[in-house]
Amino acid sequence: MNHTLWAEIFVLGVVLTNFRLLASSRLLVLINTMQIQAISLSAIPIALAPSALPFRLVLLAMITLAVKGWILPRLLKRAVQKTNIQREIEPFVRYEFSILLGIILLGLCFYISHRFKTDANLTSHFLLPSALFSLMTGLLIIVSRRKALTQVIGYLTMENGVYLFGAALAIEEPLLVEMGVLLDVFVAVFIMGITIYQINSEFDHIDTDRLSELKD
Amino acid sequence: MMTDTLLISVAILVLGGICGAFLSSSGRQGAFWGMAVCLAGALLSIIPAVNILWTGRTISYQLGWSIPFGSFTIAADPLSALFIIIISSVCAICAVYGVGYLKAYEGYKNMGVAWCFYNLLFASMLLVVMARNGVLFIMAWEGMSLSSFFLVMFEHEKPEVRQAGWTYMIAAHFGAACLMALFVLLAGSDINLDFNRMSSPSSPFMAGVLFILAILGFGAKAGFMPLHVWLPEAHPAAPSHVSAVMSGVMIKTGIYGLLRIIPMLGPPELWWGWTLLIIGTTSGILGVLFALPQHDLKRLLAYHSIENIGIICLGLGLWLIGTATNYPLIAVLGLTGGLLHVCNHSIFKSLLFLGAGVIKHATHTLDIDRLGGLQKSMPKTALMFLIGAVSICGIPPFNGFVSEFLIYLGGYTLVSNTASSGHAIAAGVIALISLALIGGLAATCFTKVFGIIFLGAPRSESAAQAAEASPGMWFPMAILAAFCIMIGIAAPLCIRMVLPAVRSLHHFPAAELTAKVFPLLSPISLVAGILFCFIIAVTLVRRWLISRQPVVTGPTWDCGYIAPNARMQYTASSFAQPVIDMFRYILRPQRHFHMEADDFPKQIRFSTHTFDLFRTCLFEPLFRLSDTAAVWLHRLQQGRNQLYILYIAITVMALLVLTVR
Amino acid sequence: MLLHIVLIPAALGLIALIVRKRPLGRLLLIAGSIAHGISVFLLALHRNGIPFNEWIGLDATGLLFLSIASILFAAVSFYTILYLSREADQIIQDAVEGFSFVNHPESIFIGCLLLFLSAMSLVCISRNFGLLWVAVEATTLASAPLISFHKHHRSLEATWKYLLICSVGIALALLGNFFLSYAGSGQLHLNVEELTSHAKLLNPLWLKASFIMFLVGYGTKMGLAPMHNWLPDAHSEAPSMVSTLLSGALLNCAFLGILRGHGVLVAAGLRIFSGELLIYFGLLSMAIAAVFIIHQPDYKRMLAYSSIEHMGILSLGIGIGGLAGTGAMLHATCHSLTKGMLFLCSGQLLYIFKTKNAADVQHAFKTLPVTGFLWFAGFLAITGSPPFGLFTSELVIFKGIIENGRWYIAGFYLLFLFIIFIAMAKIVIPMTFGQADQTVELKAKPNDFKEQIWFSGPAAALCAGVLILGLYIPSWLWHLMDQAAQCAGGH
Amino acid sequence: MNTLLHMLSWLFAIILAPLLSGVINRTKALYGGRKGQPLFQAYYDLFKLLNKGAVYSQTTSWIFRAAPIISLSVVLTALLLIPIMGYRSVLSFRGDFIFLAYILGLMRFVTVLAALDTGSAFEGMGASREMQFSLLAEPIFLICLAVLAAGTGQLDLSGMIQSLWSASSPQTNAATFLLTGALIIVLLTENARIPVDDPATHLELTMIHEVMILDHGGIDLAFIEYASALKLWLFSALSIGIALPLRTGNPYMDFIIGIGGIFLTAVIIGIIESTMARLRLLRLPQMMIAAAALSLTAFIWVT
Repeated sequence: MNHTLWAEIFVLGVVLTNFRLLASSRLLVLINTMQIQAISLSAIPIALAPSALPFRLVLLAMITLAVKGWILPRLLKRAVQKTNIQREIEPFVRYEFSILLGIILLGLCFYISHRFKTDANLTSHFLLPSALFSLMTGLLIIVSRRKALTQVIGYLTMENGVYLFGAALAIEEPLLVEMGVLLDVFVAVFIMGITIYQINSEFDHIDTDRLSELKD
Repeated sequence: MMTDTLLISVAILVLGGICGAFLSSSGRQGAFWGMAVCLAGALLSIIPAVNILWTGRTISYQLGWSIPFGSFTIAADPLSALFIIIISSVCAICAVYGVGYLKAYEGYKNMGVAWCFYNLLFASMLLVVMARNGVLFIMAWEGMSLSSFFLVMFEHEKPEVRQAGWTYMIAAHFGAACLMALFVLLAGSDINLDFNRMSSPSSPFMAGVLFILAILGFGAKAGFMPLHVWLPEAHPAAPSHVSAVMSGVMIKTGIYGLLRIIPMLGPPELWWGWTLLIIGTTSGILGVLFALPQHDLKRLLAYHSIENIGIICLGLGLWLIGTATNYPLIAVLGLTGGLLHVCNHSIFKSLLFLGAGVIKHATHTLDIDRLGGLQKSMPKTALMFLIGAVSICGIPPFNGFVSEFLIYLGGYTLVSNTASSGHAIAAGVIALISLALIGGLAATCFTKVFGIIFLGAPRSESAAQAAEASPGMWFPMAILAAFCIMIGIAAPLCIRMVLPAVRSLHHFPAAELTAKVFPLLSPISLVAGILFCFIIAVTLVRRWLISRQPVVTGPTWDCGYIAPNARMQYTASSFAQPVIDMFRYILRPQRHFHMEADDFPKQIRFSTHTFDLFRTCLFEPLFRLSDTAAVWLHRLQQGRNQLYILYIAITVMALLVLTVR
Repeated sequence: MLLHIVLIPAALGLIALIVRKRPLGRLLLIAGSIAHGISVFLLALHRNGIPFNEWIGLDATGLLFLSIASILFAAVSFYTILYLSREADQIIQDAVEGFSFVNHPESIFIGCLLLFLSAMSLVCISRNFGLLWVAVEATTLASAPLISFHKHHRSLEATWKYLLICSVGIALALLGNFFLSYAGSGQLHLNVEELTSHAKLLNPLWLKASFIMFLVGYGTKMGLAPMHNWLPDAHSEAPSMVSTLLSGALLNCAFLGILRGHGVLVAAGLRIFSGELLIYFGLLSMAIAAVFIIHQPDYKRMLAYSSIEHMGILSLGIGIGGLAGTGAMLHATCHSLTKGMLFLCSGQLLYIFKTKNAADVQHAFKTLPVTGFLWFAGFLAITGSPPFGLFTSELVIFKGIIENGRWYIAGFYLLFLFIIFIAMAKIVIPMTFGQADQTVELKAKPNDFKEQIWFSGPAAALCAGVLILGLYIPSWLWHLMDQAAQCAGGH
Repeated sequence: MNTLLHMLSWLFAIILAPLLSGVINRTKALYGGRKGQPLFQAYYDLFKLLNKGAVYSQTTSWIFRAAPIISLSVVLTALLLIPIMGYRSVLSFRGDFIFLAYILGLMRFVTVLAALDTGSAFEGMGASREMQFSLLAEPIFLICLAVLAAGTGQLDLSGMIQSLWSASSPQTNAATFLLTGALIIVLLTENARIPVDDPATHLELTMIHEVMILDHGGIDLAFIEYASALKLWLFSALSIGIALPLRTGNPYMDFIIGIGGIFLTAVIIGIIESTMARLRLLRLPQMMIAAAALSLTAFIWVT
């Protein structure tokens, strides 16, 4: 029984960190919240797993923790120093309003997952809505923020949401695919980082809002 | 043996044309090579066609061709044979003419390519007329449109020529799209689009839909009224020998298509005949009405092609009404009249276009109001043009009258036949009135054209020094003029050529057919003969009388004006002004008047201009509207990343909420 | 044996990344394309001999798209060799705004090209949805540096948009994978054979949700309507040979993802659900493409929007199924070849006329006879005029729609094709015909004309391919396409 | 012998045609209280003109000389087709009235070309007006014949006129009265009589037919005058054939009555000319439309 309790706490952790991401404007704070989310995320499969912990699951959790908890935030911190941009100045959607929007999205996620009438498996009762919710927060961050770096963080939150959903099925998912997913996410962020460096050196700003010259 | 010659002729034209393009870009050899290939192809296709017409047999040829739904099946029955003869003869004559005409462009235009597309056009027209498979038909159809597009774009430096090419390209593509829909619907579930395997549509509603599609598809090429917009722009843009081929023969492939498809749609209904009749009336009357105020000779002739297509449609309309109300005589009269008018029109229209080419060659302008008095400097061309002009107005001793006479007779028999219903009689009257009006208007238009261009005093410098065309140019015109007179006089003989085609379309007992139609035309040639005897007699009397009297030349009597000059003559627009004024609500002529005057008027500029009604009130607003709507919608792509991701998020949410139940 | 086509290009790509010397890099590129071509040919010869294991296997659709990719890659590699030798590390003057910029180092470019090829091959042969996802993500990452080969602000912006939007899209596709495995309540491996065999047991609700995710995810990558916005920017800013590969090969691979999902749904009996979605997305893409091509000033963006239109036709064809499915496969082949030819020609036009604005390009027939002719032939082919292959495929799709009894869809289909024809004609005709005597002072060096013939060599080869497909389709090819449509859930 | 008899109507036309204008002028003179010119004045003019030389303008070509010849021979051929009352015409075949309408079209075509050939402004004006009014007259003429065809079921002119009043249905009789009105207007237009065009005017700006032959002189003028006289005979023979209800069985009796009828129409034209003045040019199309309306109502009445 206590498994699901622990899992519920960690999932709640993810949902709260999402709200934190929506609220804060400082980039460094955002990256720290990302780390917390990564930690709670990698803990969930262990919490959900049946008593006999297969070695494969532990290895998976450790690698996720390493990639999402340590390497990616370090990359992002280096990018922040390089482009020495501290804060997200007046985004499209003000912070208070983003939180309100976050709550509405949460409600919408519960409504959708309720509609999905998943089978008796209890875990999916709160797992699906939170996965959908972090997906939507990721999208919201990308849509409502100006700085390219914040958009990368938004993308990572989306990735975590999808990963969270995968976590419930982590037991069956072949290891190779999980590794592939992690590798791809890492390389994606890596290349986004390089592009941001280039944009910064070319434009000496990373306001995606001003990056809108190509249009019809 | 016959089919191979037909196939060989098409092959010669295609291969000859293409290698002509690469071989010789310089003027002389390119032109002669092109003409030689064209003449060879024409010869090889006329002989079997005449044989088929004479014997009335149908020959077909099947070749494997692994294209989905496609098979290379071609066949030539009397109807195709008739069209093959028209196409080959007109193309050959225009090729001979073209060599002389294109001499002026030798310097800066690539002759090889021009002749290559000319031969490709000829080959694709032959293929269209012989194709018996949907895919092959559309391939040949587009091939025809493409090669004529490149010929229209011959002088593509001028922006209006490019505009004409663009409009022509769209009309051709619209036609091809409708044909694609037509053939696919006609084939039904059958995997192959062969004509002989196409069954007639199940429900009359389906047959009606197919009929409308056929009208749209073939009408776009033939130039039925609302779809004619490209014709008055494309034909003047093309070199004259090409516009002669396009106007004379290419738009007839549209009529051929209709004739080929309608019997496949099962028994026709009365409203089909009515549609064709209404199209014929509108195309006819409006075509000649819009021709009247034109200043450019080739634009005027292009509008006249629309008018003559209208007359052909009247004939076909009577044919459908005749079959619908199963009154075979009217059907036969309408169909024979229509088919004969197809032949006649391709002869005198190409004659007139070649004449226009000579005028352009000699005076470098086609603006009617700049010409005048060319009769004295170009007597031979003037005579040819006169014969063409008189026959296009359908005046008796020439060939235009013969086909209109048959259509008239169809109308009158429809009207005078007591058994026909009110519907049919109304249709008959409409046909008669429109034919009469078209005849009158055409006479007005062509008296204006011939009178202003060839007679009176020359109105401009270039008209004054015009020189007679070289024999290479007026000799083909002489052949065409001879055809006009020959068909006019010996009408019953020429009917024998058209009757097998009529019989293949309308299964009418042969004996009765010749018995009924033949005697109708023999009195006409008799009376024409009598007319010629009278003319000879009166000329002799005149010569005898005048020989004894003094003949003096002096200035024209102008009520005592001191110095009448050429500009005081009647111009084209003033000649046509009363008639245009009568129809001003349709034509909407625009007058531009500008006068510089301080005390006395120094200089006055006055010009009238009429725009094509359908172009200005139907197509231009439609295109402008869609352009503004599209440009307004371009705002969707503003360039901001966040917006694009918002689109994706909204799509996902919407789909999840709406579709997953 | 099957993995070779992925490993060889990947290995060569990695070596190319490291090696600095220029001629060696180009040699690797040529070797990579030839090796890939030969291996695909060998695979095609004895296709049924290859075992299907849990991860990879070659079915008809995979083979078709693989062969298209390898043909295009061969043409592009030949063009790249000439392109790189012409622009080897000079300061190049930008066409549109005139500032000067330097290209990325050549080695990265060639390396990424080869990695891009291997990623695409992996997509074509993968049988596992997870592996498919990883491969598609790999194609995005491999192609991102290619787009920003010219180091100037516009191509950077295009790359950024491309990366971000495609990654978001593909993340949704990953969610689709998880939904799919959830539909099989966790027991089933995400293998295509396994899923199709147990399709009836899958929970239909989750299956529908997973298809929606696949459609939106891979649809973004493929350029279907509401998710297409990155495509015009990426294709018009990337160098022409990269946009050839993007348009010709990458969009097909993304389409493969949707086809696999559609296959599973058809096996599960939800054919109407996924068919309807594909049809409406197809029609929407054609509509959007039609709207955006009207009054499109930039001819490269015009080509990008025409790719969106043709992807719309593909999804419409597969959505209708039956004969239209086979037509869609033929359409994919012909479209890739024609679009490749057009982009290579547009590259040549850009280099000589130094402008992207279609209005400034005049009389291509006179200044660039070969490219002008190919450009006009490409225009005729892309709008579906008869002598070319696209006409036959559009005819087959049209017949499929009519047989399916959907008249209004056939009506819209013809209407959009016609609007796009008009809009494109308005742009292309003034470009190819035009003022002969107005001397276009060519900015390119005079000796370029000698080379110029070679540049249009690959384009001419592709044009010949489409022309042949238009006039004569060998029976084995038609049979292959029929099989491809079948196993893509077409029937 | 039989063919000679048939030629009778043609011969009578040849001989008596110029007399018609004499009769018209005589009626106008009687109306005006004048003695008027001698009946055979037209013959004297013709004879005088035939013996005169000819003056040709430099700008003219062979068309100017050929026009009178062609118009005269056209009318001579057209007369072969015209029956007089019950007396059949020399030649009759199905659709001969179409041939008649279009052969008159040829005459008009050639006369207009001759007018334009001279290159003078007045002749051009006459030509354009001539074309404008003939444009409307021709369809009306053809509709009238359609009415006859529908009424009598025959398709050749002699057959129509012969069986018109003999045993036809009552509606056709009523329709025929409407027809005569329309035909009289067509007659007046085609032969350029008073309401449409004043033959006796001297002001070139107002003439239509006269101005076209302004430059013709001597023999050409004779031919043209004679042709217009024949044309007048042709139209009056046609209209009297339709208007007069008398049909005696014997063709010869019909023939004599027909000749009398033709001269009666000449008198009627004279009366119209003396009682009416020229209509303004803009009014003429309205008169034409009225004639068209008459013929269409007749048509609806018959079917």
